[in-house]
Amino acid sequence: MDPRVSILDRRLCEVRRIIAVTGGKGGVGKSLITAALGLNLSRLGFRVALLDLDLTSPSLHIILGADDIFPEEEKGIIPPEVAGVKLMSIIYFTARNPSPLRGPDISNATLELLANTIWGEVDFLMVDMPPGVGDVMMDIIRWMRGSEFLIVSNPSKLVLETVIKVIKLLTELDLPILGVIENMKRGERSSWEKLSGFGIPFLGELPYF
Amino acid sequence: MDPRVSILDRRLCEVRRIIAVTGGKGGVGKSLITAALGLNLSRLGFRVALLDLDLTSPSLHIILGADDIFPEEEKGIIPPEVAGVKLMSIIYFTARNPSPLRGPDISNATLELLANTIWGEVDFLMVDMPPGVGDVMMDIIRWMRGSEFLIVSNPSKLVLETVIKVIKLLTELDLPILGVIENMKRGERSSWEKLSGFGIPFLGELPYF
Amino acid sequence: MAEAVIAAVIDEAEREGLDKVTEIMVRVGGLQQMENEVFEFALNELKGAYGGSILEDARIILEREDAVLRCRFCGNEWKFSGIRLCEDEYEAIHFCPEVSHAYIRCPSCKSPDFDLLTGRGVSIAWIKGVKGEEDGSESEHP
Amino acid sequence: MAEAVIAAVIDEAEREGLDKVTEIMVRVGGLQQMENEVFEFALNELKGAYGGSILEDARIILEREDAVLRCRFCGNEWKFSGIRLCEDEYEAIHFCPEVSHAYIRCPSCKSPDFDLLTGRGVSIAWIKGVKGEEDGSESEHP
Ligand SMILES: Nc1ncnc2c1ncn2[C@@H]1O[C@H](COP(=O)(O)OP(=O)(O)O)[C@@H](O)[C@H]1O
Ligand SMILES: Nc1ncnc2c1ncn2[C@@H]1O[C@H](COP(=O)(O)OP(=O)(O)O)[C@@H](O)[C@H]1O
Ligand SMILES: [Mg+2]
Ligand SMILES: [Mg+2]
Ligand SMILES: [Mg+2]
Ligand SMILES: [Mg+2]
Ligand code: NI
Ligand code: NI
Ligand SMILES: [Zn+2]
Ligand SMILES: [Zn+2]
Repeated sequence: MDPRVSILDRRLCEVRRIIAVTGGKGGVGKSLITAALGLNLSRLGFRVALLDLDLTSPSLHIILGADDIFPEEEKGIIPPEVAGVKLMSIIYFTARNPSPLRGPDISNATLELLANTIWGEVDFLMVDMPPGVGDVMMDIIRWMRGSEFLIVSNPSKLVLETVIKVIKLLTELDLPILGVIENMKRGERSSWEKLSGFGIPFLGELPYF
Repeated sequence: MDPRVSILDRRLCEVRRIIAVTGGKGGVGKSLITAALGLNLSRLGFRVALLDLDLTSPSLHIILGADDIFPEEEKGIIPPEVAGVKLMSIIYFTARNPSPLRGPDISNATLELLANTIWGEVDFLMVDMPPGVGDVMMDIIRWMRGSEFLIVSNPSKLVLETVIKVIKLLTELDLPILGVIENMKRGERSSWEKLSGFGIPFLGELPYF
Repeated sequence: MAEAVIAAVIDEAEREGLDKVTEIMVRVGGLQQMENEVFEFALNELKGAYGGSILEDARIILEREDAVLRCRFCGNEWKFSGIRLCEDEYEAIHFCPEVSHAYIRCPSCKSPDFDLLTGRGVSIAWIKGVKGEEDGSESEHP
Repeated sequence: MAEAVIAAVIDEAEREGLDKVTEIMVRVGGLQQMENEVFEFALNELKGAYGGSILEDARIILEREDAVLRCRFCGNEWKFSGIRLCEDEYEAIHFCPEVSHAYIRCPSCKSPDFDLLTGRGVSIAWIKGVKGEEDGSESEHP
């Protein structure tokens, strides 16, 4: 029996809200928006932690400029702080080495991080998700109960088809969707007209800068 | 014993060159470049087939406008043609339904497509890879022997770290790297100065359009 | 798939140094939805075409394996044969069993996060054959 | 991890309706690189702190499991204990065994595409306990 699953709820019990940032596609701005939201919430006085679950191409440490930090071990792993937010990332352990992980490795590493990280009291735990609709999406659903999903979309037709699949999937499962942020807006094109029928909030748009 | 592995080499024996388009990151333009290269090679008179291995968010069918096509079954699966190139995609079988696949599902579906697709005589088989350094990368290495890798990068710092990991990994394994295409170039910034030390060719750049 | 089976049997016979294969036990998963007779016919055809003298006396036995799915979310197990899909969906799953994740949900919790426990594909349970002069030497493969 | 083990034992004892747990067999994988004594001490501490009366008489037995890795590319198997890494690398693998894919390659073909066959983590092999009045009822978990 794997003991890690039994500790998950206790590990997350001091976390008020879990926001998982998704979209299914790569390069839509999930990581940038995760970090920007986290920093802004922190500036507003909330206690924020970020978890990078894009295990084979993590980004949050680069966006936050997190060099030379490493977690402490004290009855678990204490995530170090950078720019006022706690950051948990596999980068502490892989350094810059290529570290190919197959699906079961991804799930195991995710469970390991979730079972061992001591978040402390946190208002928002923001989870940066990898592209793809697979192991991490399924593992957040089964292991991070109570997660709310934030969808990042953009005007590209290539992005839309996958975003719709993600929305359908979360809706099927009655999971809470906070809404859609449309990123990289240029000109008039928007994915929102195709998404508005799903009954989820439109949270705003960010221009391509 | 899984019989599928025994047929792989025979299935690929009429394929002259396999070009796997990678980069590790999502949204850098792998799919667009795969399709554009395929169409151009076809226009030059080469026989081209495209294989979309981004199984949970396939793109090639959208880029090529491939509606209403479906493979024939004749001692295997015959990929239909669109715009002069053969296209194999899981989209024929999933339709537009959300279809979350975990790692072992990805490997199994990949092996199923490779074991059953009858490519016929083809000069270039272009493989559109998903983001991430995981199951598909490892499966192409073990199951599509002789693949040559084309790296798509872009000037973003977030992309560079993963591109370097991919180059290191392929170099470690003595696998052939055709070179780097820098996509989405705007202004002076380029990832090439950081990549030039790896001894691989720079193939050119595409502007952000 | 029949071609893959014949190719795999020849590979395995070579690895084991068999001069003749006498029996081949092929397990066919329920998700493949293949008619036993059609598949057996195809295997026997190809056996003649590619097998040469190694396979000429091989008897092919087919065994069906029920497809069982297990939900990772709630642990529920169920049989593929007990659910109803439309024709296109069956055909898609025949081509690639993993696309069952596009059409099937856990009957007890609606999750798409299930494993194909058994009955996914075609596997070679074992082959029997003879080496050189001695008869009946046997080689089994799980 | 010690906390997780104690939490899991309590969960399992409740599921099984045990009133007292008498023995806990914990298997510790080689990739965890934990000192038996240190881990045992931590388990016994937490047993007292969280376990209440269910765990007060539980004897904890630790068993080490060798870490074996198997290459998916060439099939080679090797032992973690037979390779040499630097201290930071050992520490990283202690925190998260999967990051062995950043530091270890197949000794025979250089591939990073290997599985952690055994000895990855900590698992509860079985627990024994008593239910109500009757003594010595046993519950085993693989
Ligand atoms: N609104 C925007 N305008 C311009 N570039 C952006 C914008 N949002 C994100 N980017 C850039 O796009 C790339 C992909 O963003 P990233 O957050 O890494 O996406 P994801 O996490 O979804 O893969 C990065 O180089 C990032 O700097
Ligand atoms: N050179 C470019 N200029 C502008 N947009 C581009 C360029 N290359 C790709 N794109 C757009 O960027 C997005 C990501 O491209 P895509 O080919 O899907 O990337 P990947 O396959 O690497 O995820 C798509 O919307 C595509 O149309
Ligand atoms: Mg990201
Ligand atoms: Mg793509
Ligand atoms: Mg599955
Ligand atoms: Mg592995
Ligand atoms: Ni068929
Ligand atoms: Ni420790
Ligand atoms: Zn279920
Ligand atoms: Zn090897």
